[in-house]
Amino acid sequence: MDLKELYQEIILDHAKNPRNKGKCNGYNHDAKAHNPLCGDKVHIYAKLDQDKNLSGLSFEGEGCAISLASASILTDTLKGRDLQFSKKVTDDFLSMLKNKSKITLNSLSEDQVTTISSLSGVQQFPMRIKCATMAWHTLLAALEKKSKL
Amino acid sequence: MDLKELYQEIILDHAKNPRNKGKCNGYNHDAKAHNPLCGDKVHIYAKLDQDKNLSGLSFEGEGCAISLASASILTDTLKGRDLQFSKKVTDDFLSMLKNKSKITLNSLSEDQVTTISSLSGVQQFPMRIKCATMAWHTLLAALEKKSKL
Amino acid sequence: MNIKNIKSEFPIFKQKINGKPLVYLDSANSSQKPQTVINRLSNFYETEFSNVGRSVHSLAVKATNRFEDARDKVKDYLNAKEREEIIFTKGATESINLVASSYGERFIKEGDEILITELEHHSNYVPWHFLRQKKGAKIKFASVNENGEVEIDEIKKLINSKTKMIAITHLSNVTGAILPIKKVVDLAKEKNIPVLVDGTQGAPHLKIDMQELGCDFYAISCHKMYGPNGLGILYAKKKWLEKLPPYQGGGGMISEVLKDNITFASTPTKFEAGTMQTAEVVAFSEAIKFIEKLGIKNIQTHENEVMEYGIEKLKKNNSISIIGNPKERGSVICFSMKGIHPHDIATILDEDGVAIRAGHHCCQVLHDKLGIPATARASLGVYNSKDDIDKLSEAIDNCKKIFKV
Amino acid sequence: MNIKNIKSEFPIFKQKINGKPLVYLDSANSSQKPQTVINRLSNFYETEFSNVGRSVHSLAVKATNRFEDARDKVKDYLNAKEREEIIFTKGATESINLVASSYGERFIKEGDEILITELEHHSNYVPWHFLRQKKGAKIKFASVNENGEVEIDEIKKLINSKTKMIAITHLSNVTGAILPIKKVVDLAKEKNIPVLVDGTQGAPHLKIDMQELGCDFYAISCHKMYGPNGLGILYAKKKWLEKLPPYQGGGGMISEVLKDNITFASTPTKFEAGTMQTAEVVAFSEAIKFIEKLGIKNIQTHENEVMEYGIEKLKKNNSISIIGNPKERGSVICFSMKGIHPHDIATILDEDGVAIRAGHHCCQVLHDKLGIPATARASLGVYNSKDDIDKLSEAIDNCKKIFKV
Ligand SMILES: Cc1ncc(COP(=O)(O)O)c(C=O)c1O
Ligand SMILES: Cc1ncc(COP(=O)(O)O)c(C=O)c1O
Repeated sequence: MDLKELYQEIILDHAKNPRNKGKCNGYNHDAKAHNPLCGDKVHIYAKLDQDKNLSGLSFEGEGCAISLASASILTDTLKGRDLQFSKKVTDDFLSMLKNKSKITLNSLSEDQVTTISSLSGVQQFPMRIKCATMAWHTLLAALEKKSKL
Repeated sequence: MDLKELYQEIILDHAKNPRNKGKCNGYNHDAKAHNPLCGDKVHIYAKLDQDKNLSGLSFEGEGCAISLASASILTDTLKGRDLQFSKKVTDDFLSMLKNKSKITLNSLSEDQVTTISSLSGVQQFPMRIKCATMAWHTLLAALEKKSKL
Repeated sequence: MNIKNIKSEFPIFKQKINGKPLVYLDSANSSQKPQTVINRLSNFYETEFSNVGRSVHSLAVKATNRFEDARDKVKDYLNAKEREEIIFTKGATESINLVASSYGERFIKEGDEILITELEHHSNYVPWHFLRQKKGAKIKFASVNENGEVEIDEIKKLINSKTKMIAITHLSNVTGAILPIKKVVDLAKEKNIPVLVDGTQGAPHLKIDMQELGCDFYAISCHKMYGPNGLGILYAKKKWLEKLPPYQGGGGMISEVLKDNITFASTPTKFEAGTMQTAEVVAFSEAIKFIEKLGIKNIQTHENEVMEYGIEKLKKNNSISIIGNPKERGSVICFSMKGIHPHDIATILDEDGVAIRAGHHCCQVLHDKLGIPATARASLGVYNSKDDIDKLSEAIDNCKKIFKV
Repeated sequence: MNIKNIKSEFPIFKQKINGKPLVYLDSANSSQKPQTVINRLSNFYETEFSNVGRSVHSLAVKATNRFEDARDKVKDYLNAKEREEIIFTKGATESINLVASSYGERFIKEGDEILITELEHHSNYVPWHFLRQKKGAKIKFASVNENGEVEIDEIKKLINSKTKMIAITHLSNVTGAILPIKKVVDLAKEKNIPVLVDGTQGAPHLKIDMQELGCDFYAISCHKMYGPNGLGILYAKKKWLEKLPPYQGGGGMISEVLKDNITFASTPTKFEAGTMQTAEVVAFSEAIKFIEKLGIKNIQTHENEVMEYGIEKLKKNNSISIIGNPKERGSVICFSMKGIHPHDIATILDEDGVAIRAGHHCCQVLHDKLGIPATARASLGVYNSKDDIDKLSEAIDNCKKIFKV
């Protein structure tokens, strides 16, 4: 196990300065989750516009560096992208942690792939996988719900 | 452990031909007991007359050789004796099984002492002690209750 | 591993009882444990122990994985559809109490009927009696026939629109009868009545497949399946576990705990309050492995052979009456002897190293029906052989000698 | 035995965690087991195992005696008045559920109040919440003060004529506060209110004397007292055990079972339904012997020394805030760090072989009050030393390095 892999620069940066915190304007999908064993919480807000683009995406929450970084990276990566694509990235992310597969989506920038992949260090820490996946599961839950509008 | 000590001639005789079975005439004290683990049952009937003599003493019940013999020996030994004395014999009997003491009551005949003592073989069989003591505890319970008359 | 010399896997058989080799014929009461199970218990405590699911340090991770792996193992062994259908309990007794309490609280009203059988162990009667007391439910008893079986028609007869639960044993711990569970389930499904199977005696001896049996609940005691003490399993269909309220409250089973309200975790966690029996659960995996290595079908065939041999042998002894004569029978031979009480039989047999049980075996209703307060019971495990039956038979002759019958 | 090198009695410390010696600071979660306890478990299964109280053969006699001897051992250790006051359960959680259910069923009506504290573990809140749901009872929370204590005056204030139960922890598993149980009991006695003490954290660390404490109920988890998993104790005054209805139904706890009615055994049997955890109970005797050999007072003195040392050491680290500052404190140090979440602390510490717990420790109400969702907790057992604290402190420095705070 390697702590340096887990707490990479990128992750610490996102954890300390999370992007897209708060409720995004005009959100029409949202969902909450929490991990009863540790108290981590996340609330995802998404604005899905008529073209099926996530024109708004943000989160509120509290938790460990991994869960905050994960939520921050999620919103940063998927904001402005379309629904289809966002779901695909989410599946790939979850599969990265579950099956140790690699993230290789064509329409993500190299930077973005690096950023998401920075969370792959969690693979080696089974008790922390929930921390990394919670936000992504919550996004799926939010998108599955009926629009609020 | 010695089975021959446990199943002595006297005991088998009392078990196969229990004395004083049934309800004795005019009984004014009685009590029931049973052992929920094995289903053994005993019901003691006593007629305590005005002079505090157990002029009637009998039992109904079902159970193993030890419990039947014990109830039979009890009634046989104490029928006609006075209350005080009967309680003393009962205490001595219970103490024989609990503390491995000897039965040596002056006013019992040698035969009676031999008969009661035949149950001392049970000492070596801890799971069977309840079988031997149940009738005697039940006698005490019967005598403690208010007279029915 | 070879069933013929399987005794060598069980350390208990190394010792002598009253100077004689142990002939253990009390497995329906509790089975002995193979060395692999005992070793797993101790080496888990020695090298891997920690509380599960609550800490993130390495020991806790290991323990949690072992614990959840065991759940998967049980799920596979029972062929349950989902791992969430496996709840760990203290024993079959707790499993049944859980269902009676949680199902009863939500679904039983005054006048509702719970259908059990005259064969039931107190564990599958007393919990329903509590509902009779608290909710005014009724308990109906399907009658046992002269062979010690409960026939499907008897159950059919008693089902009506008020029947809200059918709770029956898989294998009677007195008559050895194997009940027609699948038929009962089919019948019950038509009427939408849930079926709880007391699998305490079924699980150690029969192939059990939850998806094939189709029952709603199945209760197991691990200590009768070559596993450790203090552990049981409740299999329940997921739809029930989602509907039923939690049974005990405490750590782990919650979702959110506020001063004015509490929400609960999803299944199976909802039903596993407090610190679990981690070591026992992990060691029970080894018990399943033991059974799998031999093959449950082979175990059953072997036990049936020994049982048939035993029944034949005892039948030849004309002081003996065997209780029940079911067409489908498993690993239990209850009997009585003319002129000798079961308690005395058990004591005398023990002198020869033969361990049987005497009493009503927690089936007082059945014994009342049989008209005898107690019976003697020889019950089998995988480690028994025809030789054990021969020793039983000799020891019985000794009873007759001592009692001069 | 010598406390200074007591680690050698615990096999778990022979292994390395991530290449480092194990520094186990998670005993409030579950304690490690001495070799004597582990050995007793295995040799019981290997040479003495049988079901207790139900058969009359030699193995059963032995097992039954060992089991009941263990009850005497527990009775003596707790200085209970009578052996019938000791009930074996699955754990403290079950002990408290038993009381809430049985006492609640008989004695709690709508509008009655149950008084607990903000310090309570979910195990001593959720079972009472069930009564709130089922019976319309109210739960009042005695407030924790800024030191993490609950003062006697706070409890006094909340008692009124509707108070039907006071249920409080002996030693908080978060702030480490030792509550003034004797004062609470004196107060409650005046008003005839029963007191249940959650002794889960008290029992492993403090001298506990039931007759001196005078409480009505005391709940214990054996796995936190160097004993095996899956076993707990409920001490209860005999008068209560006589009055309360049984909790679970099954084998052993009955007196007579008829088709239309059931009567129950007397205590403790009435509350011990089904096959008990015989091996665990027997092995727990060894855990008590272990504690007795060292002397609970010596254990407490030793743990307090290590704890004081730990608190002093952590206080010097200015990123750390220690939770609570109770005057009387036992073996628990909860803390938070500026800029590093407890979960991350626990993961980083584990890399150095230091096992702590992070989370709300099943005390969400308290954490809500503290305004933080989670804390890090180092908790002590007899095997911890100042050296462990030094390693904890170094590992904490490593957290700061990694997080650059
Ligand atoms: C104060 C307190 N009460 C109750 C419990 C519950 O104990 P168990 O989970 O062993 O039943 C715990 C342990 O987590 C505890 O610390
Ligand atoms: C048929 C049956 N059901 C239930 C039980 C109860 O099992 P346990 O005591 O392990 O909870 C037993 C065991 O005695 C049994 O034989």
